[in-house]
Amino acid sequence: MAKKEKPDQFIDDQSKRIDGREINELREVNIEVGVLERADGSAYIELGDNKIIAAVYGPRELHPRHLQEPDRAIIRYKYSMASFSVGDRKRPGPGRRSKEISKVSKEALESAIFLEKYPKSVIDIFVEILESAAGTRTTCLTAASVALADAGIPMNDLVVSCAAGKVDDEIVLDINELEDNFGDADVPIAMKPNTEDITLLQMDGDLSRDELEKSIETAKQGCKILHEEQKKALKERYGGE
Amino acid sequence: MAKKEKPDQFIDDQSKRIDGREINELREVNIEVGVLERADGSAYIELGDNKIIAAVYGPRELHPRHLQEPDRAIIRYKYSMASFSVGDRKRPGPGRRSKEISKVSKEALESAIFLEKYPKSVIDIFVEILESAAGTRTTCLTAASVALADAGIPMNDLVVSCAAGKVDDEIVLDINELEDNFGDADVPIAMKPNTEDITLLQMDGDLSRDELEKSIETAKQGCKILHEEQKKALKERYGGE
Amino acid sequence: MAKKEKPDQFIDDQSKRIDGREINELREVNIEVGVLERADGSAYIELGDNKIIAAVYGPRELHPRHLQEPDRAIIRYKYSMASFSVGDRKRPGPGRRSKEISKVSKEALESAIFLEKYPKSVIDIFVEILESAAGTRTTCLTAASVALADAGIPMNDLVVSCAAGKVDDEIVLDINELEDNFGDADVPIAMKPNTEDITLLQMDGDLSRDELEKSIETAKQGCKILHEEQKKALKERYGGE
Amino acid sequence: MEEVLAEIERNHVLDSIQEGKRVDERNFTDFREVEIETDFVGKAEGSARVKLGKTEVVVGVKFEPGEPFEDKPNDGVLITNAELNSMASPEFEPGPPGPEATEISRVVDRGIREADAIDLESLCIEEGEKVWMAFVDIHIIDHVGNLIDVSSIGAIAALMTAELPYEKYELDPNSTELNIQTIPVSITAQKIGGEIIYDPNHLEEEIGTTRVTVITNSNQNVVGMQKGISGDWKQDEILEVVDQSIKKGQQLREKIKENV
Amino acid sequence: MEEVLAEIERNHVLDSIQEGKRVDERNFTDFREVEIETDFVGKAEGSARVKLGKTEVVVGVKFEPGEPFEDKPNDGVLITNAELNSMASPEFEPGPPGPEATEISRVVDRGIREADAIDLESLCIEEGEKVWMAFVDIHIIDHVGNLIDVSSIGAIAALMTAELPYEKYELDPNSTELNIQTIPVSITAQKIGGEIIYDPNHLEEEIGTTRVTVITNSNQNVVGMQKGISGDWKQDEILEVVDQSIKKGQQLREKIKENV
Amino acid sequence: MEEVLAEIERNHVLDSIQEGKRVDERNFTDFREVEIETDFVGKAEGSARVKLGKTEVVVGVKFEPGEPFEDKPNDGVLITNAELNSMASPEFEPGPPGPEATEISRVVDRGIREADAIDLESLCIEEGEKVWMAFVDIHIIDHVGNLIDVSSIGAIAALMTAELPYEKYELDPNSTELNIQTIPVSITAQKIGGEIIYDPNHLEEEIGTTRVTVITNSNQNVVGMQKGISGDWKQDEILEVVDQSIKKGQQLREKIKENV
Repeated sequence: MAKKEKPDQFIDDQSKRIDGREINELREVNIEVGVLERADGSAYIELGDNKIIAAVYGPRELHPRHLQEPDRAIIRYKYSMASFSVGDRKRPGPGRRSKEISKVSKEALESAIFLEKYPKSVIDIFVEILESAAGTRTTCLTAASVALADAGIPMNDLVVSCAAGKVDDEIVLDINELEDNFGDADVPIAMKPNTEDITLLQMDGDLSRDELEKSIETAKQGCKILHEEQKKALKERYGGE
Repeated sequence: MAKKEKPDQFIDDQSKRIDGREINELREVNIEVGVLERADGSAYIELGDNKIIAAVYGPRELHPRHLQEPDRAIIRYKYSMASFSVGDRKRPGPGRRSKEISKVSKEALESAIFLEKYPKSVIDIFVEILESAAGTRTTCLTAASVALADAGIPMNDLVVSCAAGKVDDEIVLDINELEDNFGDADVPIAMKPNTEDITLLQMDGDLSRDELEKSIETAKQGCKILHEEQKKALKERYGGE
Repeated sequence: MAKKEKPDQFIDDQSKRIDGREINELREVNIEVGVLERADGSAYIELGDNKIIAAVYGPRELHPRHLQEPDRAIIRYKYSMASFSVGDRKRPGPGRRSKEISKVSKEALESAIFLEKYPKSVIDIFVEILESAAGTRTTCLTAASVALADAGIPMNDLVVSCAAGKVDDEIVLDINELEDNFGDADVPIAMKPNTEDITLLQMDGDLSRDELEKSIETAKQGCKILHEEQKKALKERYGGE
Repeated sequence: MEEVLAEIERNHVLDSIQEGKRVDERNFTDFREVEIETDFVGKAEGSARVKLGKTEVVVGVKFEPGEPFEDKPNDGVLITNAELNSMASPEFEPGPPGPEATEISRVVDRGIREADAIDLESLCIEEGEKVWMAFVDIHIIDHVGNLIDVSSIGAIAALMTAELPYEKYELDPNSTELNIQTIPVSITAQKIGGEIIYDPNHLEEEIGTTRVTVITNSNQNVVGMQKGISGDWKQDEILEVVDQSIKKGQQLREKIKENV
Repeated sequence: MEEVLAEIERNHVLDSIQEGKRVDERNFTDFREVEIETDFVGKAEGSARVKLGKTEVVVGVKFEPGEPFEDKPNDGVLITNAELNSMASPEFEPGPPGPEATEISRVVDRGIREADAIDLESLCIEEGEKVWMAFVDIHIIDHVGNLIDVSSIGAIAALMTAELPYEKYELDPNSTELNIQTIPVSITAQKIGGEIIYDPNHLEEEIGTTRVTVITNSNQNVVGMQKGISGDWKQDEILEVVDQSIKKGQQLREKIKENV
Repeated sequence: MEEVLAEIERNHVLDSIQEGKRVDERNFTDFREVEIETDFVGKAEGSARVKLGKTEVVVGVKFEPGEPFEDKPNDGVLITNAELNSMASPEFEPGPPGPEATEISRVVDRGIREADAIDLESLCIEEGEKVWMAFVDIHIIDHVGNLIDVSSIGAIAALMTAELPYEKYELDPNSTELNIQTIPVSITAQKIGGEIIYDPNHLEEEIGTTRVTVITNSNQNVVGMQKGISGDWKQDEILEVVDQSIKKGQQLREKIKENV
């Protein structure tokens, strides 16, 4: 099979990345709210070539009952990649990677939602990746949070998510596929923009303590830009100032 | 592996089919009622080389409760082929084909049964194919309906099922394996003989509108013959005029 | 792959077995009680190279409720081999062999436990084989019974388990791996030492009626020795005369 | 409360039909608007996003070299999968495909296969050894009724725009080709209160008593049928649906050709 | 109500035994009537339908060429499967084999294997590469007690009448052969109220406290044993069952030979 | 009653922390005692039994020749599996790995992989054809808190003592080697009532609001991080944990080296 190869350099003499972006530049982003008829809330997001739909159902009564929490709602989050969303067809069904991402994503949203308002209930969040191009876990979270807002779920803040990474000794924002496959580190975070509280944090690669700090800072800047896009999309749908 | 080959002609100069039958002739059929001790109702059927047992349990209380319907019984139908019933050993467990057949078969029986008499109940129908020789879904239905009668389930009519097909530009009744594998169409139907209401209808192949009409007509004739066999078998078991 | 081969003889001129043991000699055995913090009862056993942990939880309420017995506790027994416990890595998850062993082991313990004291409850027994060297089912049972005692489950007797086998026309106690793979029979039993009631009995191989009798006798002798070890280990943990 | 509202809604749908009209103003035989967007998933060999009214599916096609079946050593392999994504309806549960999803994938598959829509022989790379495997994956993402028809459109539209990934697998582009020989079109009718309506929405499906699907090819022959849901059909009713399906199938086929 | 009836029935079975007889008039050591019909599934390489009283199983044998196990490069492969078909009893649930079905398949398999009933070496087509795989599939279709014994009869009867499908796989008929070297017979005894009875029916099984199965070969040696169900056996009782099993096994073996 | 006791216990743990100490007398940053026993499973290629306080895991490593991944034809394959054995906690249910077990195996795997702890290229037997597959199986047998850290220690300790089974597979012992290039160490911190504590026991985990794990390599660089459990972290808090983890990681690494 023909394979992708590691580029000679990730950042050229003009400080441009292989896809023409600046070091601190997000890929093009587009968010649409309320794209599905049946779901209680939904959003569609494109970030570069990523194409993702998020849907929310609930709060609704949870069955079977022994799974209910007496004093709060539980969240279920299902991260799912369409088999055709990647270069080599993915087998249907969740693998270990999807399970882990679903777990940390659910945990990233929980602290933003007023769960105690809906005892014995469940809020279901489904994200479906139609096309995948690096950064799906973060982009799904950004969309899921908008879908939660569209469903009218009360939250103390939106959650917004973005990654930074390291290539050619530079910390760059929102890594693309080649940067992900052949770069030196990937640091996805999620945060609540009002307080800058971090609700998701993962990392793999090899970073010094200071590079790590810079990566978190950089990812937070990305989150702030995406947060503006979230608000813009919700305003388009619902109006308001 | 040695393979079966398409015959040069399906119908000879004397209008006989490859197994010697007339165009409108069913394979030899034999139905026995009440063949199992433990089941509430049962039947054994042979149609040509097809050998099938059908068993019925119920109406009985459905568990777990959240599956119950408050105002009627539900039907479960399990179509199953023994691993040794076919030329190449079938893996145990239901595949997609079995799942689809179970679904349409269940739906073919529902309108004949007075479901509202048994709220919160289930009627389980199990059909096991010991030997398979084309026409199993229809033959199973014919047997299942007799097993339902043997179980004393109140019905507005028996359901009887049979297929027609197209070979050598002719519409023929009750296609055999070679006609199924190499013929041009297969049209299985089920009906309630008293009203000629059609309760199952599938088709694959390539038929003009008029050939399709003729196929349905032909399959209905087959159903009528099988219906006589159903009645005969029930009479043998239970007497009556 | 390099394979083990059948030895020329299993018993030498000095009546010693290939691992140096006498015909009626057990492998070295060591039992420890109360090795786990979280479990209600636990035991660790080594018999030759077998290394096994047994843990007990319960009696505790059984869920879902429809599995409860109104007048007694049920026992669940899970026999599990670590993937690295054998020469060729075992796939995780229970196979048919594990399922059968779990069934007969559960049945071997039931008659020793006062089940009627704990209606609607479950007692869970988990045995994990860290290293396997012939005789795991019997050794697991011997450990499980100690773990039950450690959990304070009331029993009419300990259960103790051991196998005999046939090699070179001799009945020998506690067969090792080569004797198991290339010998002529394996007769694992479990018994309650006070009454010599047999609660587990399996056999495969080829034995005359009298050889079978001798095998059972031999295995019972092994059980008696192991029973002393069980008592010693419990005494070390709990004191008492 | 929810149950009461649902009851009122169902009654309204039924009342409308008994007055000769439908809740969304359509005539009994009208289909909803069809929107087709193709080639929107760059990583798929073919893709289509199809809306039928508000019902929406996304279909992706992937090709991989693989082994042919023993009894068809010269034929490419077609594998059609439908998934009722949990996001599409409050009733859909996560997990392996149930009977409903299985029926959709098998009926769509049968339409393509029985119509000979794809020339499978032209997908043979090396006889008996290597052929193209076509995976057609149908994701239903918004269930507002009539999933079989919208899935059929999505599947054929994605196939019509698909291209074989020769370069990725270092294969000769002249060795095989993907020929779409005909466009199978599926038309579904539903019986409600004695009337026959076409392209039911999800509310109509809820109150409908039975359903039949007719698939026709470009020659206006029937290549597949599937009766679904308990309930009965008279032979005359079936033939009426067949006649309508031939006519409507032709219209929809033109629509697909225009949009792909 | 049902529960009350079941209770009365169980008491009746127990009372009978304590009076020295069984509800179906048998003596404690009597087996029910055995009926064996072989070769009735044309598509199987071997098949048998066996009734033991009203308990009924269907067994089919299929052969396929396949790879031998690494540690037995010259041996054919025997795979025995028992399925408690849901039609056989109101207690059997659909789904993968539970512990009861697993135990049946493993005990039957052990009997055949430990008795060397099949000469596996004569099933070797090409050393280390290709051997015959024998799939013995046991379907229990009517459960009126003593499934292990009836399954054992069915398995060996189906194997005794099986033929290797040389033609289908284009293999030389002289290359291998299917040798049945001995007939393993399984005899099951159950303890009820202090008594030992043989060939229990399903009601006797329900009230029985424990069970033991002894499998013997044509040389009247024991080749397999399995104690089942909680409850205890004395050594003397076991040996009594062994002696009976050797005797009864011989009778049943003759019966099988006559009928196959 | 049980629930009341549990509530009292939880309050006690929380009260202690708010008074600046922990129930087991540790300081906030203290780790529990580590005990490592290696090579105790003779049939595994490497093994370790590790206790962190009373938390206990057993890790076994098996090597088998197998095919490399298509996109890494020269690399050995590392497969890490964690199983929350039902014996380890009253909460663990039998069955396939849930999200918690999956997270542990993936975080441990990531630590080994991202640190380049194993030189996978030196596990290549024949380029593109045959490489060593390393199966690292982690069995958690007693869950008294902080499973990620104890599993990480167990995995690397088992790998450090593992030997390739050349003889078993009749392979040349000079063809490949197992190089452990660095020792990744995982340090987990938990937030409880505004405080940050390290190496939480299971009671502390129950009342903790959120968790973060930092994995460092021998160069004291960070090679993996994982925030877990709902709840929030400030950037400063994260960096404080990173600094501590670098320091504690170095201590633990020395401890591992001494014990292996």
